This record gives sequence, C-alpha cells and structure tokens, in this order.
Amino acid sequence: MLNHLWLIPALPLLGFLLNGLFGKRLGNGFVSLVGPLSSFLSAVAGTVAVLQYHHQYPNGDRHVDVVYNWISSGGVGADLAFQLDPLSIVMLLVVTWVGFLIHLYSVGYMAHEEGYWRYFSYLNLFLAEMLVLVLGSSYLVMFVGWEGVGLCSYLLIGFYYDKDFAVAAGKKAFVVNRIGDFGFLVAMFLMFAYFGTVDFAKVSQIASGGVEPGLVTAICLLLFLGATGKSAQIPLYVWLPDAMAGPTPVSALIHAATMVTAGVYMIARPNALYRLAPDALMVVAIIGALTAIFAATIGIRQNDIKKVLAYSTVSQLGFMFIGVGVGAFTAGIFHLITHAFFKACLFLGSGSVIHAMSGEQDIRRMGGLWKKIPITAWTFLIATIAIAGFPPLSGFFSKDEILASALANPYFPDLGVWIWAIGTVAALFTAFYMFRLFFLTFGGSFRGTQEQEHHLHESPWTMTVPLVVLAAGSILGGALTVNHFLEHWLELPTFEVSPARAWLAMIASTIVAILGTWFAYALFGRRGLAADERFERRAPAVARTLENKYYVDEFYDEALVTPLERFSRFLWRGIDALIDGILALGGYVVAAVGDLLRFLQTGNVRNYALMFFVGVIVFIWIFA
Amino acid sequence: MTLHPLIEPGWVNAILPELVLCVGGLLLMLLGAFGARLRGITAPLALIVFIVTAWSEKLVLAGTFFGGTYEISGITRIFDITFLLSAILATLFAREYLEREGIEGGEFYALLMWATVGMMMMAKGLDLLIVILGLELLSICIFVLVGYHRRIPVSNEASLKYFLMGAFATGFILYGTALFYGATRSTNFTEMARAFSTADPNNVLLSIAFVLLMSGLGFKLAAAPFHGWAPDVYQGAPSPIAGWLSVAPKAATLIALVRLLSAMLPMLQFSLWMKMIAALSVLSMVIGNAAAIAQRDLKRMLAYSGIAHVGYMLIALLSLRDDSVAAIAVYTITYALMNIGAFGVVSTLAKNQNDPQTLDDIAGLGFRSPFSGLALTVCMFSLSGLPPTAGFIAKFYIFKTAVDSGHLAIAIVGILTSIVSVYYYLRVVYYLYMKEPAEGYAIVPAGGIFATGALAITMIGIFVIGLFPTPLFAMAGAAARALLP
Amino acid sequence: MIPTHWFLILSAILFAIGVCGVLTRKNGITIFMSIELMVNAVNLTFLAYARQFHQIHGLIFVFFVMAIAAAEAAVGLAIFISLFHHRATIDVDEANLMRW
Amino acid sequence: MTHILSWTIWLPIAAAFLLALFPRSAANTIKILGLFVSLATFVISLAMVQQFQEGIAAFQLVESMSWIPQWGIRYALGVDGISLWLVLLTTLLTPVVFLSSWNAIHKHPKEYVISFLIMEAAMIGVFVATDLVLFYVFFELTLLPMYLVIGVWGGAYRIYAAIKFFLFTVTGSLLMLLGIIYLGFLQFHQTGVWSFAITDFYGLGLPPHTQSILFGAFALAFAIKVPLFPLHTWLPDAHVEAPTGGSIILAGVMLKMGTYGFLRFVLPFFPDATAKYGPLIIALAVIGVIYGALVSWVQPDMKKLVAYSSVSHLGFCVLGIFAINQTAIEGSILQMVNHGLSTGALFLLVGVVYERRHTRMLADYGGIARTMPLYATFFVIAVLSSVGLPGLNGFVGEFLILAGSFKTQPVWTVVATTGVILAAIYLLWLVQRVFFGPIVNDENRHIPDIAWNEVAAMVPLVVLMVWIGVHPNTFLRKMAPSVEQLIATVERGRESGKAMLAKTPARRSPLAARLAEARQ
Amino acid sequence: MIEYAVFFFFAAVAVIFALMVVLHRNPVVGALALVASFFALAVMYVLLEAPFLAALQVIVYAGAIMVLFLFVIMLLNLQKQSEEPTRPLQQFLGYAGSAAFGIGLVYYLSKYAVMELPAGPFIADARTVGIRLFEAYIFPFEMVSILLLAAIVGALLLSGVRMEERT
Repeated sequence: MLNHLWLIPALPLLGFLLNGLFGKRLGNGFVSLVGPLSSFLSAVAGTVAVLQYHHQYPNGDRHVDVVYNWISSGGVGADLAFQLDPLSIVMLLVVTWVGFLIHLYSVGYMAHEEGYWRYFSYLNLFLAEMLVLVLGSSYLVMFVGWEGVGLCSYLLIGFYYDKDFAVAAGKKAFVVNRIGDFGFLVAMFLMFAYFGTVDFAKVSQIASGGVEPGLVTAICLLLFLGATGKSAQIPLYVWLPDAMAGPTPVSALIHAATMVTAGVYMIARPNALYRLAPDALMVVAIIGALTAIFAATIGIRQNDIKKVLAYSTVSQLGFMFIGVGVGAFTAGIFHLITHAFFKACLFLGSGSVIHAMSGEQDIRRMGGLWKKIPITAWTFLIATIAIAGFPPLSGFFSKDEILASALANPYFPDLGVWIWAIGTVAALFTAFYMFRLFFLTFGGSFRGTQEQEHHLHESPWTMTVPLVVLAAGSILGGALTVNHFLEHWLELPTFEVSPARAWLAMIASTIVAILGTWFAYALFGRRGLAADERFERRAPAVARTLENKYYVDEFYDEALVTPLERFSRFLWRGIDALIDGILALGGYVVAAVGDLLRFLQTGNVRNYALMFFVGVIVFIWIFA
Repeated sequence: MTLHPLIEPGWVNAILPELVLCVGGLLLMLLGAFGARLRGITAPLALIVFIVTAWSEKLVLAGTFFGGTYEISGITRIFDITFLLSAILATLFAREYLEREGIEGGEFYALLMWATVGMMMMAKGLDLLIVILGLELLSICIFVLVGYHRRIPVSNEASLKYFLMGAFATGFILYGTALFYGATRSTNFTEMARAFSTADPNNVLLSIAFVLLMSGLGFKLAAAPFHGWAPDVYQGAPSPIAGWLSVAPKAATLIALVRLLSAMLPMLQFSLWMKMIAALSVLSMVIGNAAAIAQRDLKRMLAYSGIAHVGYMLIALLSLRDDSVAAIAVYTITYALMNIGAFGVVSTLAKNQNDPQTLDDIAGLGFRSPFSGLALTVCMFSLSGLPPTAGFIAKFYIFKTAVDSGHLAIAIVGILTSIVSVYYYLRVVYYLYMKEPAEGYAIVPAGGIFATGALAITMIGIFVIGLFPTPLFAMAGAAARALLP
Repeated sequence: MIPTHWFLILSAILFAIGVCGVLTRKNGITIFMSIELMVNAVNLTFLAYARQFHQIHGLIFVFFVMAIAAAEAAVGLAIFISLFHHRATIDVDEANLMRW
Repeated sequence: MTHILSWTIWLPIAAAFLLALFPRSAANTIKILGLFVSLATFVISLAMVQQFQEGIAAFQLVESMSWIPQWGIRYALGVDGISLWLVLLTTLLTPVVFLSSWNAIHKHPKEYVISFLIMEAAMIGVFVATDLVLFYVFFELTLLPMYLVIGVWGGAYRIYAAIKFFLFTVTGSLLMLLGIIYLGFLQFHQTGVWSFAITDFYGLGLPPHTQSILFGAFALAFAIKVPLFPLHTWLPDAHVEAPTGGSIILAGVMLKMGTYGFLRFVLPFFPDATAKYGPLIIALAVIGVIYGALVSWVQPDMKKLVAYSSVSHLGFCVLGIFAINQTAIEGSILQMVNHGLSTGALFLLVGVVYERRHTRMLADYGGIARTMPLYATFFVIAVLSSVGLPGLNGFVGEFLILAGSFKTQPVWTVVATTGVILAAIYLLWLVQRVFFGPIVNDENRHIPDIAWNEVAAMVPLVVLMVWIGVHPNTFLRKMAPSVEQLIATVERGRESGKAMLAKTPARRSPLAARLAEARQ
Repeated sequence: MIEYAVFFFFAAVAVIFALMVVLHRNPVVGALALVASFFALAVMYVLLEAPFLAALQVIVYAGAIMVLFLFVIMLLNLQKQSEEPTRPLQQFLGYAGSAAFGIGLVYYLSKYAVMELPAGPFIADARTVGIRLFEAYIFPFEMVSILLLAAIVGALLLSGVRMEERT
C-alpha cells in the first residue's frame, strides 16, 4: 500500500466518476453503494497504509510515493507525489473515517433529495481532493487539493441550486477562498524563485539553512493568508456562516471537520518556516484569538441552529490558530482532531434535528426535543459538553493545552498572556452559546407547528450510528493526550509549559466552562426565549449588532464590493467608451476631412482650373 | 541628327505596334462605314488587333530611332503591354456595355487604338516633342471617348470638363517645355541631361519651368492638387472608359516622367524638385483617400482612390533607381488589372447611365451574382493592398523602394493613408455581402461572356501576380536596369 | 535686333492674360479662346528661343503646337456644340450635374 | 508523408475551391465535406505531432522553396516547440466549429464553410511560416474570411463590429508591413543578400534606436491582435457580434497570432528594445488582466463577459512572454492553447443557448441547470478550466506563467495574480446567473438540452482540458528546447547589441550615391 | 530703331486685344479681338526671322481656327449671351493669381535675360523647315496626321451626326 498511496485519493475519485457518469442512470441504489463504499475503501486503504508505515518507519520519517512528474518547466514544477508522515497520517485518518461516517449519514439524510447521485459524486470528489491535500508531498500538490476542496465546497454549498441564496453562498465561499489562494500562490512563487522547489521537506531544509528572515516571514504570512481563507479567519471568515446553505452533512464534513481545518494543517506543515518567523507566528496567534472571541460573541445571538454551529466553528478554528500561532503545533492539531469529532457530531446532530423538524432550522421554533429524539439529544449533549470544555471530555484537553501554551509561549511572551486571556473569555462565550443552543433546542416545550410536531421522529440508523461513533470520539478524544501520546507521535516542535501555568490555565478553563454553562442554564434553561427578548430590551444596540454579525458583511459590501463594482462599471462605460470615443473621433476627423474635401469638388470646371492654378502658384512659390 | 531617318535600319520593326494600331484603327473606321451588319464584329476585330499588336511587341527591335528621339527598350515593352492590357480589358467590358446602351461603333475602338498609340509615343519618346504629341493624341482620343455616350448629359459634361482642363494643362506643359527649351537649348532628353549637368541649380526660371511641366503632367496623373477633374470625369465617362482612363494614361505619364526626371538627375540633388514630387505624392495620398471615404458613388470613389494610388506610385518615383522604375511598372500592370476590373463590374450594372452608380446598386450583389461579387471583392482587396493579391505585391514593392532609398517618412504617410483606404474598400465588400438591397431594387449585372471573360482575366491576373510575381519582377527589373544606366 | 527677352516678356504677359481669361470667364468658347491665347504665347517663346539659338527645332515645335491647337479646336468646338444641344447654353458654370 | 505542413495548409484551400463549385442547394453535402476535410487536416496535424521530434530546438518538418527570389522571400515552413501546439489547436478547433454550427447556420452555408476552410489554412500558415513575408501574407489572409464571417453571419451590430475588427487589425499590420520591409532592408544592408527568413533576423544586432522603432511597429500590430489594453475595444464587439463559430476561432486561434508574434518575432528580433519597453508591455498586460476581469464582471451579456475575459487571459500570456523566462514562456504557450480550449468551449456553449433562446442577456436566464443538466455540466467544466482550477488545463498555464514571471517581474506578477481571484468572481457570477437560482422566465422551462453535434464538439475539448491539466508534460516537453533556444537568442542579441553600440555605421542615401557618381 | 517701334506697337496691340478677349462680354467681339491679337503675333514672328511661321499663323489661326470659332458662335447664336460676373472669390483669385503669375514670370525672365544674340542670320524659311520636317521629324509629322484624323472623327462623333442616322 505504501507504494500505491495514490490509491487512497483515487478510490473516492473513482467513486466520483462512477456516480457522476452513471449515477443518474443507474439509480439511487447504485449511488448508495458506490458513494459510501469508495470512501470506506479509501479509509481502509489509508489505515492499511498507516499500519504499514508504522511498521516501516518507526522513527516517523517521511515516506514519499512519486506517481509521476506532473509539471516540469524550467525549474518550476513538481511531481505528483504523496507522502506519509505523522502529521499526514493524523489528517488522513480524520478525513477518511469522519468522511466515511458522513457518507454513511448522508445515505439516510439525503435519501429523498433530488440529485442524490450528484450529491454523492460531489462528496466523493471532495474526499479525493481532501486526501490529495493532506497527502500531497509538496505545496503544489497540496494546492491541487486545496483548490479542489474549494470547488467541492462550492458545488455542495450550492447543491440546492435553484435557491438563490445557496448559490450565492457557494460563490461567496469560492471567491473568498480564492483571495486566500492568492496568498498561497504568491508564497509558492516565492519558494520557486528563492528555493527552487516547493517540496515540503526541501523547502524547510533550505529555509533552515539560513535565508533572509524577511523572506521567510513573507512566505509564512502569505501562506497564512491562504489559511485565513480556507479556515475562515478574520478577515476572510464571512463565507463560512453563509456556507450553511448546503446540506447539513456537508456542513459537518467540509465546514466543520475537514476542509476548514486545512488552514491549521497549512500552518503546522511548514512549522519549520514559522519558527524562523516569529512575527508571522504572532500574527497567526493574534488573528486566531481575535477570530475566536469575535465569532463566539456573534454565536450568542444567532437563531439558526446551523449558523450557531458555524460561528462556533469559526471560533474554534480561531482556537486552533492560537495553538499553532503560539508555536504549540501539537495542541493546534489536537484541537483539530477533537473538534472534528464534536463539531461533526454537532452538525450531524443538528442535521438530525432538522430532519426531524421537517427542515426547520430556527431554534426559536424548536424546544422540548429531548424526549422525541433521544439519541440525537444525547449525542448532541455530549458534543456540547465537549466543546464547552468540561473535563474530561476531549474538548477540554485540547482547548486547555492551547490556552496553556499561549500563556507559556516563548516566541512573544508579553503578548501570550493577552492571548490567553482572550482565549479564555472566548471559551466562556463558547460554553454559553452552545448551551443556549442546547437548551433552546432540546429543553423547554415545543414551539413549532402542529404538523412539525406530528412528524417528529428519530432518524434512521445510517444517521444515528455516525452520531454515536462521533459522540464516542468526542468523549474519548482526550485520551490522545495521555502520556503525551500525540505529541510524541507527531514529533512536532514544542516547548515546555511550566506546571504553574498549566494549572492556572486548566483551572481557568474549567471555571469558564462552568460559568458559561451556568449562565446559559440560568437564562435559557429556565426562561427559554424570554432571555433573548430581555437582552434585546436591555441593550438593544449590542443585541442588534451581534445579531447582524457586527455588520461585517454589510461593511464588505459597502467598502469593497460596491465600489469595485462601480469602478468596473466605470471602466466599461467610462474608459472603454473613452478609448472607443478617441478612436472614433480619429475616424470622424478623417471622415470629416473627406467630407470637406468633397465640397472642394464643386462640379464647376472653373473652380478646378483655379485649384490647378493656385497649386501651380503655390508650388512655384515654395519650390522655385 | 542629320541622318536621314527613312534609311535608319529597322525602323519598321521599331514602330510596328504603332503601325498595327494606326492601321487597325483605320480599318475599323472603314468597317463602320460599311454598315450596321458588321457592327457586331467590330469588338472582336478590335481585340484581334490588340492581340496582334501585343504579339508584334515580340518583333520589336530595341534601340534608338528617328535621330535619337524614339527609344525602344525592355521597359517600353512592359509599358506597351500595360497599355494593351488596359485596352483589351476596356474593349471586353465595352463590348456589351456599348451594345446595351446602343452606341456601338467602330470609332470607339479606333479611338482606343489611337489613344494607345499616343501612350506608346509618350513611353518611348526621347524628345519632349514626341512626348507632347503622344500626350495630345491621347488627350484628343480621351475627349471623344469620355463624351462617347452623347445621349446622356453627364458624358458630355465630363467630356467638357476634361477638355477644358486638359487644354488648360496642355498650355502649362507647353510653356514649361518652352522654358526648358530656353534653358537647355533642346527638348531631347539626352541633350537636356547634358545641359542640366552644367546648369545653374539655383536658376528660378528652371524651377518655374519644372513646376509648370510637372503640374501639367500632374493633371494627367490626376495627382492632387491637379486632380479636380478626375471624379467628375470618371463619373460621367462610360464605365469601361473610366476604368481605362484611370490607368493607362497614368502609366504613360509616369514612364514619361521617369525619363524626364532621369534626364534631370543632376538637377535633382541640388534643387527642391524632388520635394515637389514628394508633396504631390503626399497630397494625393491624403486627399485621395480622405475624400474617397465620403463617396457613395462607386465611380467617384474609385476616382479618388485612383488619386491616392498615384500618390503611391509617385513614392517610387522619388528614388530614381532601377528598382523604383520596376516598381512603377509592376504597380501599373497590377493597377490596370484591379482598377479596370472594378470599373468593369460597375459597367455591367444595368441602369440608367446618367444616374450615379452608387453603393446601393451593389447591395447584396455578392450573393445575387457570386462571380461579379467575388471579382469586385478581389479587386477591392487588391486595391487595398492585402495579400495574397497583386495589390499587396505591388505595394510591397513600392514601400520597399521607399525604404531602400531612405524615404521612410513618406512611406509612413503611405501606410497611414492605406489604413484609411481599407475602410472604403471594405465598405464595398460590406455592401456586396452584408447589405440587403432595398425592396424591389436589385440590379443584376448584365455582363455577358466578354465581361465575364474580362473579370476572369482580372482575377487570374491579380492572383497570379500576387502569388507568382517572380517572372514579372525579373522582366521589369531587367528592363529597368537597362533603362537607367 | 530686338533682344530675346522682350519677346519672352511679351509672351509671359499674354500667357498670364490667357490664364486670367480661363479663370474668370464663364462662356466656354471664350475660355477656349483664352487657352488658344496661352498656346500662342508659348509659340512666341519657342520662336524667340529658336532665334536665340539659331535652331530650327524650336520652330518646328511651334509647327506641331499649331497642329495640336487645330485638333483641339476641332474637338473642343464639337464638344461645345454637343453641350449646347443638351442645355442650350455654353456657360460652363451650368455644367454641374456631377459634383461632390 | 512528406510536406506535411504544406498539406495542412493546402488541403483546406483546395477543398474550399472545390466546394465553391458545388451548387448552393447541396448544403448538407457541403457541410459534411467541410467537416470531413477539417477532420482530415486534423489527422494530418496529428501525424505532424507524431513526426515532431522531441529535444530539437530548431524548426522541424522544414519545407523551403524559392518564392520571390528577387527579394529573398521563400515559401518556407517549419514547426518548432513554440508553434507545434498552436497548429494542433487550429486544426482541432476548425472541426469543432463545423460541428457546433451544424444546425445554426441557415443562410449561405456554402460560403460559411468555405470561409472557415480558408481561415484555417491561413491560420496554420501563420504559425508554420518561417519566412517573415510569408507570415505576413497568412496573417493578413485571415482577415477577409473573418470579416465576412462576422459581417455576414453575425448579430445585430455585425457591420460595426466587422469593420472595427478589420480596421483595428489592419492598422497594426500595415505598420508592421513597413517594419518588415525596413527590417529586411537592414538585413540586406548588413549581409548584402536579401532574405526574410526568420532565423536570419536573429542576432542582427540592430542599433537600439532602430530597434525601438521596429519594436513599435511590430508590437503595435501584435498588441492590437492580442489585444492589449488599451487597444482591446474591438474585441468585445467582434466576439459578441460574430456567430458562434467565428467567436470560437477568433478567441481560440486568432488572438494567439498576436502572442505568437510577440514570441516569435518581437523578442528575438529586438532584444534591446524588448528590455527597454518590456516593462511597459508587461504593465499593459497586467492592467489588461485586471481590467478585463473587472469589466467582465459587470457585463449583462454572456458573450461579452466571455469576450472581456479573453482580455484578461491573454494579459497573462503576454506577461509570461515578456518575463523572458523559460517557465513563464512555456506557461504562456500552454496558456495560449488553454485559452483556445476553454474560451472556445465557452463561446461554443454560449452559442448553444443563444441558438435556442436568441438572447445572450444574463437577465433572461436563470435556473437552466434544471432544464439543460448536461449542458450545465459542460459549461461548468469549461468555466472551471477558465478559472484555473488545478487538475484542469487553465491552472497549469497560469501557474507556470506566474511562477516564472515572478522571478523577473515580482511586483507585476503579484498584481496579475489578483486576476486569479477576479476570474472566479466573474465566471462564477456568470454560472450563477445563468444556471442556478429559480427559473424566473417561463421560456427557460423547455429548452432542449445540448444536441449530439454540440456534444461531439465539446468532448474533445473537455478531454484536452483534463489531459493538459493532469499531464501537461506531454505538451511542455516538446516546447522546452525551442523556448530555451529562444531565450538564448534574446540573451545573445542583448550582448551583441551592446557591442554594436560602439560602432554605428554611417548610411548613405542611394540616390545621393548615384548623384555623386553622375557628377563625376 | 524702327524694329523696336514695330515691336512695341504690335506688342501693345497683341496685349490690348488679348485683354479684350478676356474682358469683353460679347464672344463675337472676343473672337475678333483674338484674330487681331494673332495678327500682331504674326508680326512678332516676322521680327523673329520666321516668315514661314508668320504665314502659317495667319493662315491656320486667323484663317482657319478663328473662323471656326466665329462659325460656332454664330451657329449657336451665342453673341447675345452675355455673362453676369458671379463667384466673386473665383474672379478675384483669377485676376490676382494670373497677375501675380505674370509679374513673377516677367521679373524672373528679365532677371535671367540673355542679351547677346548669335551672329549671322537665322535661316528659317519654308524650304529649310520643310526639309527638316521630312527628315528628322518624319515620325512626329506622320503622327500628327493620326492626331488630326482622330480629331476629325471625334468632332464628327461629338457634334451631332448621329450614329443611328449614319446608316
């Protein structure tokens, strides 16, 4: 398997082709078979490869499998090559298995959708591209996957293509991602120009060999720009909440568990570079922290179940970036893994809720679902506890590790405290809005219509099994930190956290988790929706600002999109017309001269004679 | 000079083409007198005469005759061929045109022949006397040919205009010649050249003479600003004659000018004379092309375009070298094909000849009558100098000559005005293929086998010269080298 | 003997008068007569030079010019007659069917 | 098969003449024959690719015959790595045109087929001519058929567009003609022998001032053809008004004649001037990238949108060319092919709906993915190729151009890279407006999906899009040696230019020389 | 100096009658004035030792051509057609231009005047001219016949003998 790593992404790709080309004709049965099966096979193949790798490279060296020389042109280019190393393996396992679960879940969730085959072919394609992303041995190959997942994200967000907002959201996602890709591309250009290669290992090696620090900082910041796009960080996070327009399993897979975390992978992968550029690291951490708190506050006032989760995702991604930003790469990756479990679980759970509610997504119309859909409720609760950061669930460990590392980071110690503080406050908000969501959804009494109530039912097994598995993961994920297992396995660079700080962080985390939960219970567990209304009454400005997500979308529209569009119109109607006008003017002048000359031609022969004679005189005057 | 010309050896061979044409003309005249029944065969007979003349060119001996006043060489042969080609094409187009208009007669072809004789004299004369005589013979015939369609007023008016302007210009030519005669004691080019090499280049009188002579010749060339007559005359003249008129006399004048200028070579360097030719060239290109844009009448448009083409030909004249003479020869042959072809298509339009033949008349013609449309398109593209037509090759040659001799600035003017010219040539193609004719107004070309044959000759010629110009170049080049030592 | 340039000056004056006639008169025949005047002025020049150089050539040139003038006169007058047929006038300003 | 290049040129021309003799009523026969001939030409060009040997930089499959010996002009053909794929692109797109317009052309089908066959021959000639004058002849020969195609079979404002197209192009090319003649003269001046063979102009070592003038003449012609900002305004009109087939060829091949000209002539002929004015051209190209993209974005007309996107894409190509870097130039050539495929496909597809609905306004569409799913799929693939999605062709070209030019022109490259973002904006906007969203307009409910002939035309394009995206080395390998040699020529030219600067030969006017002789 | 007297007298006659041609409204008067002017010129020819040409001048011009003019004028009954001066710009430029032209010519002609005449008489009688004409100028001479023939044919064609009527 190690020498056929390409099979891992190729299997879902095959699934994509089969579904895409024949799915429509061969029917849903075929699709239900091919879709999950190809992802399953891929997961199995991946796992086998991992086992073989473990056997063959006990020291965690890099294994590279070159498929063929993809591009080669005057010193620029790369092999199409896949690699396995611990970091890839973590990503590989998360992607394939979570991916498989969500495939499975989708069989149930999407069963009645028109375009079932289309959905699965996209999903398979996504898996393939995501695997290329995490397995690629160079930035260029990674970029292939990077763009590919962007495409699939676009296609899947816009899956309900006859809904305007879905399509617009898909486009927004793609375009915003492209802005990030711009950074990625330029970073690669820099690598080619100065290092002559984009191979992960070679780049790190050359950079470590001593190059201008400014160059490394530039590359790192550019890569991070890419990451902010894909991982929805400030200032490019705006696409992710909108992306909830896609089917819910998609949100779970792409916009929670896998794709959006690619940015974190993107920072962890070239950690050698980042460590050479502490300034860049600082930027990452600051952006991460700001995003974490920013998105968390917005999450408080969202009423769409998926929107809450979306902002939560943004916020959690912010945590991950704090982690990698302060140089605690392992912590970042750890949170990535745990987040994959609980956030996938939450999304799938929300999907199950929506499924049960016949498509209703507004939590103000839910409530009291605890009894009706127990499996969903339980798993949702577990995941909520995990994300809120209660020990000993997985979220606690990973979040705590990040915050502790922030407190202790050696790269910019002065700032570390602030980042920790912000992170902790964000954690408080996290616990608060998550439990608000939980209480409003499952607690209290049902606020929906009769009809909805009548249809309430638990989901089929293909949907609940993944929920259970993911909930289990949410609970047990913390185990990875036992004995610093993950740390040793990943062998990412790390630093010591003094016990005092570790304890401080841990205690603070626990306290904020409890506090947040208690607030949520006190407000929403008891009063339900009334709490929201009271908030609105007490601080209408704040409430409205939060509800409208700080008006960032509006700001972007007003400050960027509209002026740019106006400018474009000006170019078209103004500049183009001006150019045409100038050229036309030239034409008209010639034509006008011609017309004037025409009137020299009076038809009177004496005039011609005069013209002749004047010509003679003038010529004599000039030339004689 | 005192040698008795009648015993100069080979004189019959020397002027064989002229003799054939003179006699042929007389015969056709006589034929006309014998009655209407024979009128149908006048055109074929005329063709035969022209062809025989062309064939007789092979028998012509090179050399100088009549006491050094008449020179026959390779270049005159090429120009003779050009004249004959123009005449043949004109005859072919005229045949059906005259028949349609009911004015057929042997006189027409006779005059065409004598005009050709006049042009041959212009091309071969080594003495201004011969040249002017040829010019007058040509002019007299043109006066008549232009006014040949007597029943329609425009033809008469055109004839009047050409006559008055022509006679006026003749006055200037003669006066210029007289002044030159005073300065050089001769009107013979060889002797003039000798005199010029010792003449005072600052003599204003000489320059005045040059301007007078050039303006007269410029009139014949229809070079701006002596072009005033051209559009009106072309419009009024019978279309086949207009085409012929726009080409052949210009060619004859140009070759005469080449001889004249090479006689003046010593003067040219120290005077502004070449600058005058340059000015004529630039003015012609600019005025011709600009004014053509405003024209909707096809014949007037072609007239203006002809003015512009004279400008191009004059570019070559600027550098008096063998190459430039060859370029002029190539250009005139090419121009004969394409311009007479274009006028020929116009001549087939069956409508009242007193009305202008506008662009609207050819709207949609390309699909109504594919052959005529194609022929006109080819002519237009050749006129605008786009490959792979002869027009391209000819223009290439002209500009190459200009570049070779360092006249880049004027070549740029030529190129820029060519761009303008593309516009109006293109407009013809636009009308041919892209414009629907007005309701119930679809003129179908009335050309028969003669016109069709002429168009075929035109097109084949344009493409053959465009694709395989080598033989023509070889001929013209060799001839030009012989002309200018 | 009268110097040549007196004749030349006379000829120039006559030529200019002829030109003036062409440019200022409307009657076609008068215009044509003015042209004849120009041609005769040229003849005078030729003859003056011929005597100056003692060359028969100039003289013979004049002979040919006369022939030319005669031919032009024949055709020209025929054209005027034809014009008159069409329009009952020989005012050349009236001949304006074709312009622009 | 010998004279393989001549075959590709003359077969279509011969066929065109043959077809001219057919009666007008035999429209179907004419169409079939046209398609057959264009396919045959394509097969011949495949044989050409097969005979093309890798690793050789010089022209291959060379043919040379004296044409106008007096001026040293030869009928000389040859392909090298730079032109090889462009020839193939041409022969590929012509049958695509015939297929796509199978049922779309109702008036004068015979003339339509003839026009395209002649156009094909001329375009191939442009790419394989190794004599400057021969190149020019073919270059101009493409104009007439295209003029007719736009003018006869075009849309409502076809006349304006056709004339604009013609005048723009002719303005540039006529000035270039003068440049060609002047260049030939300088060549003659140095060697004493007339020749217009392209390779004879390499390393001519012209003085910088002369180079600048000639550079201007050549660059203007090609800049108009490409088209570079601000000479691009003919393009949207021409593309929009042209019939589908015309747009395909115009965008697919004709624009490349400009970039090809830059590459083949401007760079190696005038290395010093290229160094001097290259930045200016690059600036214009990059402005074009952004400009075209922005203007595309606000177009209400599908075809115009795609047309302006060409301005943007071709800007990339020119940037790559003037970066004078192996990678960038290879990318540029590849991008020329890519643009031909993707934009050709887009025009084809826009034509498909136009044929059915007779409108190209975005506002008239919406949601037709539901009525025409297969069509939508093709469209999205073409869009993605155009956007530059990795795995499809567009990415490889753009990436190589940018990565290469970054080495020499970092700032402009970064600016140009934003064009990648903008491409996503306007193209996805197009897709969104046309295919997605609810069906508002009832007429869109029953549009028949893409037909067999259109599918047949699209499939080879899609296959190539994927092929180039997945295995670009197939294409890059064959062009590498030629590009290498080209860059070497430019470098060498620059050095010899410096040497030339020392001694400037005095020129004497030929007329003056003759006159001096006459005086003696 | 009787010669000078004769010259100036007839020069004055020539110029005055020439002016009359140009200025007089009536074409008949103009034609007669032209005849007079031509006679004066014939005198000049005699002064220039070319009696043969003087005779030709009288015969051809005054005798033939001018009679033809008069004939046409009479035939068309043109003497009553008097013209009103129109187009002032054309008139002004015509007068001014030709005056400037004449003055300039006169100025330069006198500037470059050649004063000395070669010694000996200039023999240009009919015999000398005739012999030269038929020796060196035989070809142009013959061509003049074609010229005149063309002119006659043309005159016939244009002046109204209809082709339809001829048969």
